[in-house]
Amino acid sequence: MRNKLITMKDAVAKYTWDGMTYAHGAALPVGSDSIAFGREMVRQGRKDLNLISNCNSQQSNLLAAVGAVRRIEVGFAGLEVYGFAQGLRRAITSGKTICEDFSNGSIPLRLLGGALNWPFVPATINVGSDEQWCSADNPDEYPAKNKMPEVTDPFTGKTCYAFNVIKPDMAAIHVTMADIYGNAIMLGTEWSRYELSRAAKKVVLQADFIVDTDCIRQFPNLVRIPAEIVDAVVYWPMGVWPQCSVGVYDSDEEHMFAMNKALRTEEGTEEYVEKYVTSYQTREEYLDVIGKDKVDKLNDNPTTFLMDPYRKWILSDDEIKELEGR
Amino acid sequence: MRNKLITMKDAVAKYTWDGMTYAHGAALPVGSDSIAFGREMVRQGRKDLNLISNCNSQQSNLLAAVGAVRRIEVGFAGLEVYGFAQGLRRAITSGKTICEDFSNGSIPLRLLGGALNWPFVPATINVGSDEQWCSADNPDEYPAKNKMPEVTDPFTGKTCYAFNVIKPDMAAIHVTMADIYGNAIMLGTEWSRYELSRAAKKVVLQADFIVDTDCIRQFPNLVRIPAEIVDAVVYWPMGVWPQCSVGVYDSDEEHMFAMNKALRTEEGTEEYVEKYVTSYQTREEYLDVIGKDKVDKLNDNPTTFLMDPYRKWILSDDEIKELEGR
Amino acid sequence: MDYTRQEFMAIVTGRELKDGELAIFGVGLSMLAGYFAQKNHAPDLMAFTEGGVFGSTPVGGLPWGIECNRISANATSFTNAIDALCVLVGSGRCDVGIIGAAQLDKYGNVNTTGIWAEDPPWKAGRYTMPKSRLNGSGGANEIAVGCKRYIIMATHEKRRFAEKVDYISSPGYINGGNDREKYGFPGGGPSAIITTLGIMRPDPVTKEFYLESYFPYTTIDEVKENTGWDLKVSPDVKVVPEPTAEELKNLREVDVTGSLRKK
Amino acid sequence: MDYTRQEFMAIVTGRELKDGELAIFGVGLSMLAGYFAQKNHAPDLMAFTEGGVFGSTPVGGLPWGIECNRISANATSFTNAIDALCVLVGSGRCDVGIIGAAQLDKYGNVNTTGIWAEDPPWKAGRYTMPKSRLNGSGGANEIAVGCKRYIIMATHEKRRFAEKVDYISSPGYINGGNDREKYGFPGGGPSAIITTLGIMRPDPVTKEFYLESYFPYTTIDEVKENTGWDLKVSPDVKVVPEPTAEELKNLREVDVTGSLRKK
Repeated sequence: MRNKLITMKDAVAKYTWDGMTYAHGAALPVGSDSIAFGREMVRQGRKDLNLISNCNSQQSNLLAAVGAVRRIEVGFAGLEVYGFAQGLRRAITSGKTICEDFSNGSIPLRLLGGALNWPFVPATINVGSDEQWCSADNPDEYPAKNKMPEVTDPFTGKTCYAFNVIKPDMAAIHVTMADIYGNAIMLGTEWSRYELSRAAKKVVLQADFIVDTDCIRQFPNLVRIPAEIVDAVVYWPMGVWPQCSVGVYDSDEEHMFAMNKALRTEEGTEEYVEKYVTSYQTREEYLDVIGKDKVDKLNDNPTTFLMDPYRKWILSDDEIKELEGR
Repeated sequence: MRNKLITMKDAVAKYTWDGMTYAHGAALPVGSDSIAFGREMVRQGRKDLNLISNCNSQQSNLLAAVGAVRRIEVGFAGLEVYGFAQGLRRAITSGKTICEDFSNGSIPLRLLGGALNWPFVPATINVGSDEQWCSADNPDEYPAKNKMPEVTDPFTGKTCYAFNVIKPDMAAIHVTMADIYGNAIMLGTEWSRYELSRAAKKVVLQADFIVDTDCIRQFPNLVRIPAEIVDAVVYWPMGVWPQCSVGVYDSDEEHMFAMNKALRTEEGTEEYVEKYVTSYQTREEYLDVIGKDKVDKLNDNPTTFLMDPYRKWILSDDEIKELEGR
Repeated sequence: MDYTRQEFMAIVTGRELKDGELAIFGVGLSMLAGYFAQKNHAPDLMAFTEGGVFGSTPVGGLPWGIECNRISANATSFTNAIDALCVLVGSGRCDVGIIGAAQLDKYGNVNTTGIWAEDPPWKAGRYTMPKSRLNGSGGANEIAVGCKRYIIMATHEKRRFAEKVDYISSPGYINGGNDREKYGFPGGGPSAIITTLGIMRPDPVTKEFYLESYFPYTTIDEVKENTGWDLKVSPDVKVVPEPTAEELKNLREVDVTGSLRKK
Repeated sequence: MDYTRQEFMAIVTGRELKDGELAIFGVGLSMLAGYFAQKNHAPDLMAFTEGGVFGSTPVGGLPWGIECNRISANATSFTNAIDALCVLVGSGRCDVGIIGAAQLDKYGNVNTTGIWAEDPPWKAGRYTMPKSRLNGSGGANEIAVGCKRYIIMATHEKRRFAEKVDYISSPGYINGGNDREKYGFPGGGPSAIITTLGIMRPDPVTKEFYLESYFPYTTIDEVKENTGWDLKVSPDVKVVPEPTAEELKNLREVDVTGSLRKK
């Protein structure tokens, strides 16, 4: 098995391109998402993206705010208790971003259908709702006939409905731990990360910790994303900030609100990007941008005990630097 | 949450009946299956069963050998390296048991379809094979039209195929650990136990160990079968014998062969039942039937380290007796 | 008794949940109502979120999301979206859910996707961008389709209570009557709309929501004035019993950060 | 050189596997061939079983099954049947698989389900019980449908090598030509039949298997005599190079219990 540890910069340069169908994963708007990966995409100026977001998160909010999103498929476009996602909302309302609405259950089912290479997925949800009848891709047709078309159940002859499947070009998936080969452990809800890892043509992991493979062999049932389907592994501590990584750090309430407020306007977005996206070069500088006190505070939360069984296998920053880019 | 720990005898009496659609789970013919539960079904004389066996195991082999199986749906009818399942083979060849063949991938997909309450499951496997054209339920029709009927892909207009879904009346599922509420952890391949736990109308767990709920809260990502969907929990050590429970005990090579040989004939089956099915009343007597030396030997194997992280939460036999039947 | 209208709404919603039921809670108000029920009168209420977070109770305040650390700290199982929303909810297995609404109509359809300045899509015959873009259905669509029954919670304001919603994000009874059957929904539909003013129930035949009871601090006229359709009133209309001291105590122990106490 | 025919067959099968490929192995012979390749010339061959057991190498002897302790002791991931067989194999993602055959035919169709005394179902027009009931397809159907290519291993005996199999458990090229396209199979079909006597390959157009090369200890005539259809022979037919000492050593390190050495 090959060492797949590479730098964030290299990962974004190699696995993303303008116009691609990019999926991020993504445990809901406040949880584990590969947000640092999204920041790097902004740094490298990616644009014209077709975004697959089971849920919006601060990553899609940011990418939409900077105008990088041509189209988004989404089940939920908000930030839960933090309100509407102002960057995404502005992009949709201004017509910059086309938004094709589904629900939180149908996006992962369509990813599963992609993973299974099915022609379609039976639809028993979203039917009879405007998720079925409104299509941003075909706005002139209401009710839309082809977003969730009819299919006849061959066993009963009844009319049913179907979803199309999703196969993203690439998925950047946040995981709690990975080894250098790409065996990954997630703590907290998987949300749709399992389906995403199988539906995407390429998979890049963003990990809070790099662990020795002995950890993987001790807990193989936790390894829901095996090395066999992973193309690259990026180590990026606090990479979900300002959202939370269950077992590791909490969400940063203050920054969640401030970031969302900033993304509401073009000016605010520019300022935000300058301050929190293009302001660092290294992981150390990134942590400085967050601030040491803040980092410590967020790492002291009621879920940290969930990491206890794995701590002894965590590689040090120096060991990781040694392995990166080999 | 309710204590669901009950005795094996009560579990079989309460959750099984003649003529039912019974599913057992089941990590392949040599791995984790609720075999002790099947022995108890034989003890209580269950018959006329419609069996859902992703794979045959020594449980379906035994149930078929005693003539308790009216019909079986199966993906694989053998015992891997241990050869043909002689009890099941005899039941099928003699016409006692109708066997509807699928494959190891299509049975769990059909269970998933049942879990999702779908009208059908798109079939991209088993098509063009005699799994599609041969139907034991409709033997006069070859090629069978309705086992995996045509369905039109609404996106392309192409002809595709469909599986029907499975919703067993009850599933008896082997798990490595469970708490008294039914939160369960499996070590080793899940095989189709996740899908089975969701597709079945009732779920009974057969566990090697009963653990404190603190263990569950330490490893929630391992709890793929949560208490919310479980009806009863049965503690039965060595309950997969003579097959293996990964992380706990190895398969008993000698007994695997001997059992299979015995089930080849009616007389052998009678003798086997007398010696290994009706010969014990308690868990202690069951272990005596296997033999202490054998138990010790099987528990000393290269996977036992997989249990290490959980050992401190295992409840003692006395604690369990105290909780049973409350 | 000193309580806010939001608190009353949460308590009345909580009263709808029964011990031993399997329930799915969303974030915010609905979660507070649910955990209040668990604490107050339904200790064996089995709750999970659409993230597949099972068996937990919030720690340290109102969760920021259904996956956040406050709801993850003492979970007994973490699964995933398909498991929670499709396998347990969309399939028809879950007993009860609670959803919110930005806009709702007399047949219990819920809109959380957008508000149009002029003709909404169903009227315009085309899908234009909304004036005000909202969050989309999230997991509420699955709850609406699949839960055996579900409760809609909403602040009672005329602009929210429409004759017909601009966009059906989560289907209630659609155009009324047996319309749900057309789509084979396994769930029974909304059993109540609980607002800051009262409780509405669907007519058993037409499925149009009528006023069943109202809160002690309002009047039937005020409720009707704040409803965007010609609200029918039950001949047996009652006043909803005030929160008890015990109920308020239990709610506030759940709502430790006092998010419902802001007037 | 002292080796058994089973050992030669395993080595020749192993030679078909390339470094870096994603491969699925079944139990028994196919697993030995696969792990031999990993040990001998393809260290980065990524292997998993249909149980979703990833990254392991057998410990303590030939595994009894694809889920047993001998294959589970050093796994890096345990998932499940849908993941392995449907998501990774049936979808067309997996590079190569190896399956066995109780009976096979000139188009590479494999029967592992039953042998009929008289007319098999396709001839009889009805599905009667077989005289000899076999195991069924297991996961081989998914491998046959989905792997980019796969190898069939079988002891070369006339009764096994039929003009047409009694029952297609795992489809090869069905009736030949482009027949696989009818069903939209993502996989390319069987790339080789490797037997105890030689290697057969499919004709690029008709998909009928012909003899490409044979083992040093046999003859073309012997191969033809042991084949149930009129076997075509490549004009460039070759003799397969004997196992090297290195290959034998590596195979025997995998086959620690010597299951292939029984003559």
